[in-house]
Amino acid sequence: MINRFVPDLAAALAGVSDGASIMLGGFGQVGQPVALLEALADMGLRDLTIIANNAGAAFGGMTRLLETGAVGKVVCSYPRSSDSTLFQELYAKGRIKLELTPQGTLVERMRAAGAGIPAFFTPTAAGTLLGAGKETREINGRLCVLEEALFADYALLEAWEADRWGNLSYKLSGRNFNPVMAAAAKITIAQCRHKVELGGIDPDDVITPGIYVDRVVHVPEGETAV
Amino acid sequence: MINRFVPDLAAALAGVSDGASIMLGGFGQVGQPVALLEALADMGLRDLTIIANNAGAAFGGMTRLLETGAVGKVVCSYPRSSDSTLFQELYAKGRIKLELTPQGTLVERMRAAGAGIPAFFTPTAAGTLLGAGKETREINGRLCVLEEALFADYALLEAWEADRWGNLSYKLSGRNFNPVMAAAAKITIAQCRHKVELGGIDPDDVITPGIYVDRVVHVPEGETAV
Amino acid sequence: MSATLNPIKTYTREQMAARAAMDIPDGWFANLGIGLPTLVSDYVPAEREVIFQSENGILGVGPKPAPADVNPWVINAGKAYVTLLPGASIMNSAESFAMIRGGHLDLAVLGGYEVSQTGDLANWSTGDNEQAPAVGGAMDLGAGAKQVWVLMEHVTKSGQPRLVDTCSYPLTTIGSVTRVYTNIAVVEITPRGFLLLDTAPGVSFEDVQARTGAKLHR
Amino acid sequence: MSATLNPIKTYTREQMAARAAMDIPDGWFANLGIGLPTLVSDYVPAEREVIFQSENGILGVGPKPAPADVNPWVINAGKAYVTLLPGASIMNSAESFAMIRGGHLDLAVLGGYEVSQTGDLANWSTGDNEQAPAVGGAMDLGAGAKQVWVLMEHVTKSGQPRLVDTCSYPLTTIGSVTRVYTNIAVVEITPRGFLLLDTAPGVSFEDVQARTGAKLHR
Repeated sequence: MINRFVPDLAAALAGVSDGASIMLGGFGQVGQPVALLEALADMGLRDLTIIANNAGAAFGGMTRLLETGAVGKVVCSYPRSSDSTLFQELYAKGRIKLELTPQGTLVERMRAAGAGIPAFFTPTAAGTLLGAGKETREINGRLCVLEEALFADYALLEAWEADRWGNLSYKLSGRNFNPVMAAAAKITIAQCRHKVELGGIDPDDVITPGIYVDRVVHVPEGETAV
Repeated sequence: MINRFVPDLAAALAGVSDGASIMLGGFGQVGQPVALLEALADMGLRDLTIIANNAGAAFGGMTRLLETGAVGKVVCSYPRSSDSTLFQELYAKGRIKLELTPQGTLVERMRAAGAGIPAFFTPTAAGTLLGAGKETREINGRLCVLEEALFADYALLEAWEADRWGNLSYKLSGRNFNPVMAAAAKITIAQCRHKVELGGIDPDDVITPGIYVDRVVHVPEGETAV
Repeated sequence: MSATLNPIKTYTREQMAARAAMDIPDGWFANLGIGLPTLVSDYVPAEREVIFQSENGILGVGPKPAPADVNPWVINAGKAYVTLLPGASIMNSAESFAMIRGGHLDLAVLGGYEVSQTGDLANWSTGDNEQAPAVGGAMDLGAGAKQVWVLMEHVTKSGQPRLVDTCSYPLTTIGSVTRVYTNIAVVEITPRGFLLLDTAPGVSFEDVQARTGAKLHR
Repeated sequence: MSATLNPIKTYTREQMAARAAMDIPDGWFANLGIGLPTLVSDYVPAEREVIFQSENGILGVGPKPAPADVNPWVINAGKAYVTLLPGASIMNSAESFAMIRGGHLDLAVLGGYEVSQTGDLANWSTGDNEQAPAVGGAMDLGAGAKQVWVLMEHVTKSGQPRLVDTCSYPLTTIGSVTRVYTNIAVVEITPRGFLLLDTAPGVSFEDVQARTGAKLHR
């Protein structure tokens, strides 16, 4: 019998080790796997690659991950935050690497990883510093760059509802990067607000089918976003 | 004020002319824009390119389109049907062209068209007759072919619910190719079973946002699939 | 070839499907090709939870409904009415093939004309130019699933082997078949070539080798 | 440069946003960049229905809620709480950027450092190597929307033109800006170069040309 639920955060993160690449769901304060991130920060890991839209912004567990030197590299589109300069300081000191990617290219590269597309052409970033060094080609009169699929060892997500197959639903802006990362990572770990019976999510309303989810931990943080 | 609803099938199909490329939603008997297809067959057009998974199978309006010689070319993955040999006969006589594409490549090419990806690499069909003549490249140790985005002048869809912005929902297997084609065509025309007030589809449940839809005609065919 | 062979008792189509079903582990996600492979779902042992995908956009396909229980909005890729299991989900065709092509399915069970000893599959075209060719999702499934099992008769109607050195029909995929279930044997594709895993009752290694177009290992 | 110029009265930030909003036709789908462009939505005439997209996955963004009405699950790309209009829809980030990059938005309104007479945009980096660069969705919006309007001060704090012959800062997109709304003028990018469409009250063609780094047409 399929049962993706694990008893606690430690079981959810079992096996995550030094050097792992980790996608973090969420956009801004919504849809972030806050409890998983806090537990990750407690693990004392090194040389992590963090892939997320706001991976350079510091908040909760992310602040601790950055401060303690657990993160060697960040792949993101917007490593800034109105309430923290921690990433900037680390970057200026050369203590963290940054792979900056346009947000649309970032998420399309994740989508490609999940969809079996090893590489694709896009006009975004063609002719700019962020397209420099990449293969280019003019297609239909437009300069394009070749971008590669972006995989990760782990994805940490936050869902609204989950069942034992690992089917997930999200709430409004909480959807964001979560369903895309679910398919792009080797091991996908979700924390969910609500644990429902199998069939509790209508077939038309499942956003992430359980095939993409390896472990689910129930973290009933209440109904607010953070 | 935005109002995508048009009064009848003729208004929905206004402007469709000889030589147009037309995507048809539906998989098997479910989610087909039957009324739009019947009305299209009545228009006496020529040299149409029909793009659909089952574009070679004959049914209703499709049979008439094929019989009357309105279709010059079909782009599909499976031009067969258990209850018709019409397409085979036309093809054998050289009266219709066929661009055969693996189903996943077909739908990914449509998705690419809608998503601004002019071309992508895929292992599907590499080293086979359907990959012959295409650019190939080995990526991560795997032979891939380069496939191009597939656009159309029109997409004809069937939806379950629609509102005046053109937001659409689908019912179960009726979803299939419909949402993908909506974004790949210059003009997207949907027939819907149910007309709802703006806001009548929950934001989390809109499958095709109205930005992809140009015209909606209300065709309350009842609750059965065909 | 067949004229010189010992007569043997072969599996029926249902037995072939049941033999393959026996080997699908609990918790796998699988897509069953149209025709013979579709039968496999009927034979999965009740205590195992195997989740079937249909490429028109269903994960969690259930059994055929009784005529009175047909939901006209639920069909599989073979256009037959099916049911949805609790936990089933609906996706559009692009998402469905992203699942297939992205390597997420544990298993695709496909029909076949020929399988080569290096795992090439021919199952979509006989190369007949008169007939309009059709491919459906075979190339995507063959290239995308983690395991590709082919369910087919061991030899053609005229007795020619379907497990061959090199395919003579146009290829569907290159090197992706991992196992073949026939009416007389279960054959694994290995770096060495065909490896006999099992036979139908009363069928010997020699019987299978005699009907196979390349060296059979054991 | 500024020392030799006639003093002129310029639009406030709010007036710049209002001037741009005036030109958005009924029924357009638009994305507003973070900062100044976000103000545009406040000034769309009430009788026009303009649908705003937010790249974190909302189509149909409504106004800011009163503090008591905040739904913590509804934020825009600037991480501010917003509302959903009736007819709003939610999508994931890949779908949201497919909408942007696929050319479906009628309009993106972006901030800018510089715009060249061929429509190049520089708005993401000052080229300062100490500061970790950030780009967000600017390159996708700039390359993807049907119309790209840039909302920026006409000159820098030190009086240097921002409408230039060739951008000096790192580029965001090449040739995709169609119009610039500044605190003194509305300038269209045409095959001939900058074309003055309108000015702030009391500002002359010569005033605008004097503050522009390339030839201004009329």
